[in-house]
Amino acid sequence: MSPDQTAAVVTEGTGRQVARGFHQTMVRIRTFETHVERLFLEGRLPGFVHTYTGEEAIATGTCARLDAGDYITSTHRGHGHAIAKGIGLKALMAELYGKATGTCRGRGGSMHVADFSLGMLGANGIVGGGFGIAAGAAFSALYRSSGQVAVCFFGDGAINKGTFHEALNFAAVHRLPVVYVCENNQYAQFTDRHRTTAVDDLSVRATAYGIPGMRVDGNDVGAVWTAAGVAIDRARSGGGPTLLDMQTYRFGGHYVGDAEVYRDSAEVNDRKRLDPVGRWEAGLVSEGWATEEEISAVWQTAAAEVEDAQLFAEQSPDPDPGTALDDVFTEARR
Amino acid sequence: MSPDQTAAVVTEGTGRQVARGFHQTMVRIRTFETHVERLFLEGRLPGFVHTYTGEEAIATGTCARLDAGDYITSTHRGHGHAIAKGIGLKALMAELYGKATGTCRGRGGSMHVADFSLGMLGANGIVGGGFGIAAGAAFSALYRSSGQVAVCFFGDGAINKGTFHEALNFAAVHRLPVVYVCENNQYAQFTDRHRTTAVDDLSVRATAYGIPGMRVDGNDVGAVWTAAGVAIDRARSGGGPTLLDMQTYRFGGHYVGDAEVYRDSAEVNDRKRLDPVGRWEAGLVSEGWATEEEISAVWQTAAAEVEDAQLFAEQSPDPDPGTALDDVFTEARR
Amino acid sequence: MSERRVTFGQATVEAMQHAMRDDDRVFALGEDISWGGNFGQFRGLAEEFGPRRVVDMPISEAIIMAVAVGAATTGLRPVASMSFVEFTLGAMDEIVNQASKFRYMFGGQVSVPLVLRASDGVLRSSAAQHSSSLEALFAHMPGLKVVAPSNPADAKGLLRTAIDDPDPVVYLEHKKITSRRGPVPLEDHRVPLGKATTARYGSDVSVISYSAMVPTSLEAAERLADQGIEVEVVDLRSLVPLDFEAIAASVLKTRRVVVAHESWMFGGFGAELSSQIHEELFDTLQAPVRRVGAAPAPIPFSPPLEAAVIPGADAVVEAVLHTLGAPSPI
Amino acid sequence: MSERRVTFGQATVEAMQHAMRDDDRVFALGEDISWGGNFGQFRGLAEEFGPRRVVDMPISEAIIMAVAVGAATTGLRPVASMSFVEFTLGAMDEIVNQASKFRYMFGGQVSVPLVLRASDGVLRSSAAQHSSSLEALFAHMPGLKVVAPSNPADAKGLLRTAIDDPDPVVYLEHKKITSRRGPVPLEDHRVPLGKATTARYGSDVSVISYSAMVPTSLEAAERLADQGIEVEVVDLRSLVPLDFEAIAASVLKTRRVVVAHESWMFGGFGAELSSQIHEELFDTLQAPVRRVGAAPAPIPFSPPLEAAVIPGADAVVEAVLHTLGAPSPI
Ligand SMILES: Cc1ncc(C[n+]2csc(CCOP(=O)(O)OP(=O)(O)O)c2C)c(N)n1
Ligand SMILES: Cc1ncc(C[n+]2csc(CCOP(=O)(O)OP(=O)(O)O)c2C)c(N)n1
Ligand SMILES: [Mg+2]
Ligand SMILES: [Mg+2]
Repeated sequence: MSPDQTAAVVTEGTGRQVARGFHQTMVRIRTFETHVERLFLEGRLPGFVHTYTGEEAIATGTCARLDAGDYITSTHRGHGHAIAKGIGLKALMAELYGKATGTCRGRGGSMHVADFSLGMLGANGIVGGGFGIAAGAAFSALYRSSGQVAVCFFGDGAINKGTFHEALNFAAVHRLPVVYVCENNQYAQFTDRHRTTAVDDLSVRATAYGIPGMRVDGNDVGAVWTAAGVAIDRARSGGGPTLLDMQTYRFGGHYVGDAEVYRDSAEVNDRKRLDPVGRWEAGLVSEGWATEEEISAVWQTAAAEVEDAQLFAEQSPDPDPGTALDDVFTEARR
Repeated sequence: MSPDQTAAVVTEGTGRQVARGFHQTMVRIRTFETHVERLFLEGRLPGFVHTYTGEEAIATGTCARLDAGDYITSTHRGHGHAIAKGIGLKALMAELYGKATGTCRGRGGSMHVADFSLGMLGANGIVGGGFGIAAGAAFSALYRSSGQVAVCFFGDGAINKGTFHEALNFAAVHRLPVVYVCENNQYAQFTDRHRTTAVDDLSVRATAYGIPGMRVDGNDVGAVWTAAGVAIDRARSGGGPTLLDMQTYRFGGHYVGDAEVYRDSAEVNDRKRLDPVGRWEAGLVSEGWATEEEISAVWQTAAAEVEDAQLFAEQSPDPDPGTALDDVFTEARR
Repeated sequence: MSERRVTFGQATVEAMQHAMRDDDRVFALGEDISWGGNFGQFRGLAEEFGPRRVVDMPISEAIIMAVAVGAATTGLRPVASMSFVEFTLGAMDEIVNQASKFRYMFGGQVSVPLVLRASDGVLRSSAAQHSSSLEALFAHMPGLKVVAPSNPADAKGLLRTAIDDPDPVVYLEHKKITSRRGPVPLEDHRVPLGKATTARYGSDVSVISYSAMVPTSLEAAERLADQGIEVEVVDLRSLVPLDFEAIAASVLKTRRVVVAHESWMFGGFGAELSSQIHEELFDTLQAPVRRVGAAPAPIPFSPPLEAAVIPGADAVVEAVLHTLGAPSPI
Repeated sequence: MSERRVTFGQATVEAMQHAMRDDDRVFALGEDISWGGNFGQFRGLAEEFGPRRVVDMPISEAIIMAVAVGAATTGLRPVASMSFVEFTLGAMDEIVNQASKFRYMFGGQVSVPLVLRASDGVLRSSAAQHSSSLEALFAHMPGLKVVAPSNPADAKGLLRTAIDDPDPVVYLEHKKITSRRGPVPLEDHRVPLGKATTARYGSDVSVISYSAMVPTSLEAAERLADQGIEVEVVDLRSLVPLDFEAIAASVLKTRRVVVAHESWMFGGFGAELSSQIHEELFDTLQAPVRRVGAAPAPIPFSPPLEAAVIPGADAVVEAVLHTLGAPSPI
């Protein structure tokens, strides 16, 4: 399906290379998630998985603005954040398989992918769990005068958690270097956000903390990149937090296997026409920044990488049950 | 000290009787609190107490708009709410003494005064504890089509609790008949609210829920009455919740015995010039709605009533220790 | 009474239906429940009772519980869904500081007739934040009743009774058994709170258990029966109030006891059971009470690690043999 | 080392001073702490270390703990004040689902070096929401260490060690003893986690206790000594890790045991102690372990009711006599 709109790939401060980089990251995420969905349905993965398909532009455009030392907090829908922040597909896939070679040595699984050395402070199974952790990381950066910034990704459902309010107030009082990025995919599990949330434009909630808020087309990686850039620069230069309401839509169910009785396929198909990957590709081609062949090559490379990751994960050992009680505390490790 | 300003006692919808009624209620609260402070310092009361002195106009003007069947939730600073909602001074005082004749049979004390038969759903020792309970009572009223309204009193410190956010969002989504009244006395315990709260005008937080918010002179009982009236009428007629930021100041410490190192006496004296009782008295006199003698008589009546309450409390029996395990559950009671 | 085989989850739906048909004050609130809830525990209720009585809540666990408290103390009978039991940790203030204390601290002037439903336990590698069992927290708090049924019939009967009850009841439904089937009365059905039942009779060792650990204990009992060891399995059903009489009756017969639950052994509810049994029946006991519970670690994702942390039938078998003084098979 | 008599609260301030002077990564956050905190546990720190390191937080308990987690996992060493322990109930998600699980569920890649300070216990009729002791909740959660000192010197030494520790430590300071004085080393002072101490030697009965119940148990021991009964009082100091060796050593000597705490007996930490002692030392015991704890009710305001719910020295005396088979004096 060709997308309804073409994204404008020419954005202030980017160029051909950056724009193609966005594309590569989005395709890697899309390919990983599509593959994971299949692996899950084939019964190869323990637990359950929430895929990021359709929302790739947000993690991609935002993380492209971050330095390696910057922090992100993630959600139950965290694979895209992990990839965009630099976690390798092998370690990520191995974690989804619960293998000893995974990012968390198989302890965490899909909902707890993390790599603190990359500033990826963890996918989190508690909705709203990241608000305060991101504020704490930003506080830490300010305390250490390190110049780091923290980005908190969260969903439109999470915005109604009390922790949103507590964290944004605290962050605003201390002008912390943190950016709150709402991945507003219109649903929280099975519930249309309008049924549980008092306002439509979530960015107005910034008003309650005297901070800037902005609604962004979250399916346009260029728009994400621009908005995130402004917010991250503001954070880094002492201007305090920003709230971004990024409009998007998840292509798949809430989790893989979701029967999706709560939304009709007409709606889903309609929203799929705003596919962030397709729009960006259309832009790249129309701008002459990539040929169709180059685009295919990106997909092929990603597919090969994901298959490698699967192989790596499947060939990796399970954790040794004898280590099951290690790492509850710091000292106890064999 | 004569107050700096005279409150305009002529307000739409009131008259001489209503205005004098406000005065009586405020004087009863002031007298009760002043007396309680002395009793506490004399070592007659167990526990600790937080007095409402200086904030009387808020409970008085608001509760005057409520019907007997309406609900309020209160705070750790709850004596004024209790009196304004109709709890008798004897039962209230006896509760502060921990006596069997208290509103809670001595189980609760100052921080847990309650009378559910009067719609007074309890003083609460947990800051922010009332937000959701008020929403629940309002939900219940709507569910039962009873026409009741709930008012949640809370402090400027409480507004940063996550429960504020969760409750206001829920209340707004369901257009619940509830009014959120912030008793903004500028401090939370020892901390100036500006040091912990990102915005000065707390009523802007209404924006986050798409509901009306308004700042009110909380030391002018007429202004309180007017604003509360609008909000309560709106709630009762299906217009949903309102957030009111009522500006006030507590004359005493956070609790009785507080050394008040965190604010200087110049500030306190300055704010005492806006005494809600004195301003109202000046208005009554200047309007010719009460003479100085009548005003003195109100104070004398209140003093006598409070002394009676003290006597009642002191002569009341302690609860029987044999009943200590009653009422943990509903069936077990001797 | 006519019985059919239905799932545990469906049995709870039936209890809700009976209660909601009988009494307009009963309503349900929780996230996504009009879609049936995460485990089908609310399936069909929205269709029958509509959005007034089946209320989809924002992701605001604290306010779900607080609204339940406010509604319960003003004339309604809320059944609040907390989905996974770990999410109650975001509402502990409301559960403990408010719901459990209201009646007592307000001098008995009000009751708090609410039910908190939460799914606990390990199912299919849900990892550390979606696998815990937290009954020890609730049971420690005066003012809360706690039930944890092990089979569909009790699931129906206990939920019905919990909704009728004037006090806050924490109703724990283990994820692993929510989809299991068993015979369930078709009619309205009540199981009293505070009454244990004997899931299997035996004379050698008593295994005291509840929730999903009951079928696990029965499995262990079958295996032990092959070795000629007759285990009695007591299903507590209610933790608070606790039916110590039933425990004592079994222990007086067997004089050897295992207490078994899936939650962490250290500081778990089994410690309370073990302590009471020792205190009251010290001279009866032929061996110390043996506890079975999870090892002290957050629940890991990896299936082999998960199995290493969580007790299964093996652990029960081993504990039973231990109380018999037999050398451990492992 | 030179000693002076200072209060428990002041001893904790000293521990903070040593830690904060030594290590710039250590900072304190909590409500009103720059004013010294509700019990003077932070007095003078703001003056010495300024607002960068002594951070007055909004009334947002969940975020106090979450910020501590975020800071602890990115290079700092937060000491988070929760003021009254009941307020931790508003931050249980952050304490349990995040702080306690991070290291394990992320595969050991990160430590969470934070200290949660909270004031617990009964003092002067503070009623149901300001009088509880919740150590049983924390101790049940793998990944949390829990300490509960009974005297100023241990208060100083344990807090210092807790701040140094790489893992989350729940530091419980009982309100009743916060103002009590005792000898405290002037110098920097550390008490290891997981090491009990003998507060009183005796050969007849062991009383295992911690926090404010230690002085209460010592008072009971004095009274019993008048009757010729020599009680040994073991002060656990740490609940997690638990020094079971020290317990066993005492029990092997006395063969009779009382475990005593102020929190509710039902499901309390004493149940874990009692269970372990029975399990490990069944044949040694001359009588079942007796537990002392609060009766199952929220803590009432009225002083006579409060006294009826909370155990004092009388309850310990009675329990000791009970283990000796003596008729109860009451
Ligand atoms: C505290 C908490 N409550 C409920 C859940 C169950 N839950 C998991 S995902 C989800 C919906 C989240 O919606 P949103 O924040 O919009 O994120 P999305 O899934 O749409 O990306 C819910 C309710 C949870 N994991 N944690
Ligand atoms: C959840 C919780 N956190 C902290 C406290 C301690 N505390 C009691 S009163 C208070 C200040 C409340 O300030 P505010 O809401 O402005 O009410 P005020 O006392 O000014 O009337 C605090 C922090 C508490 N009781 N509950
Ligand atoms: Mg969403
Ligand atoms: Mg205030």
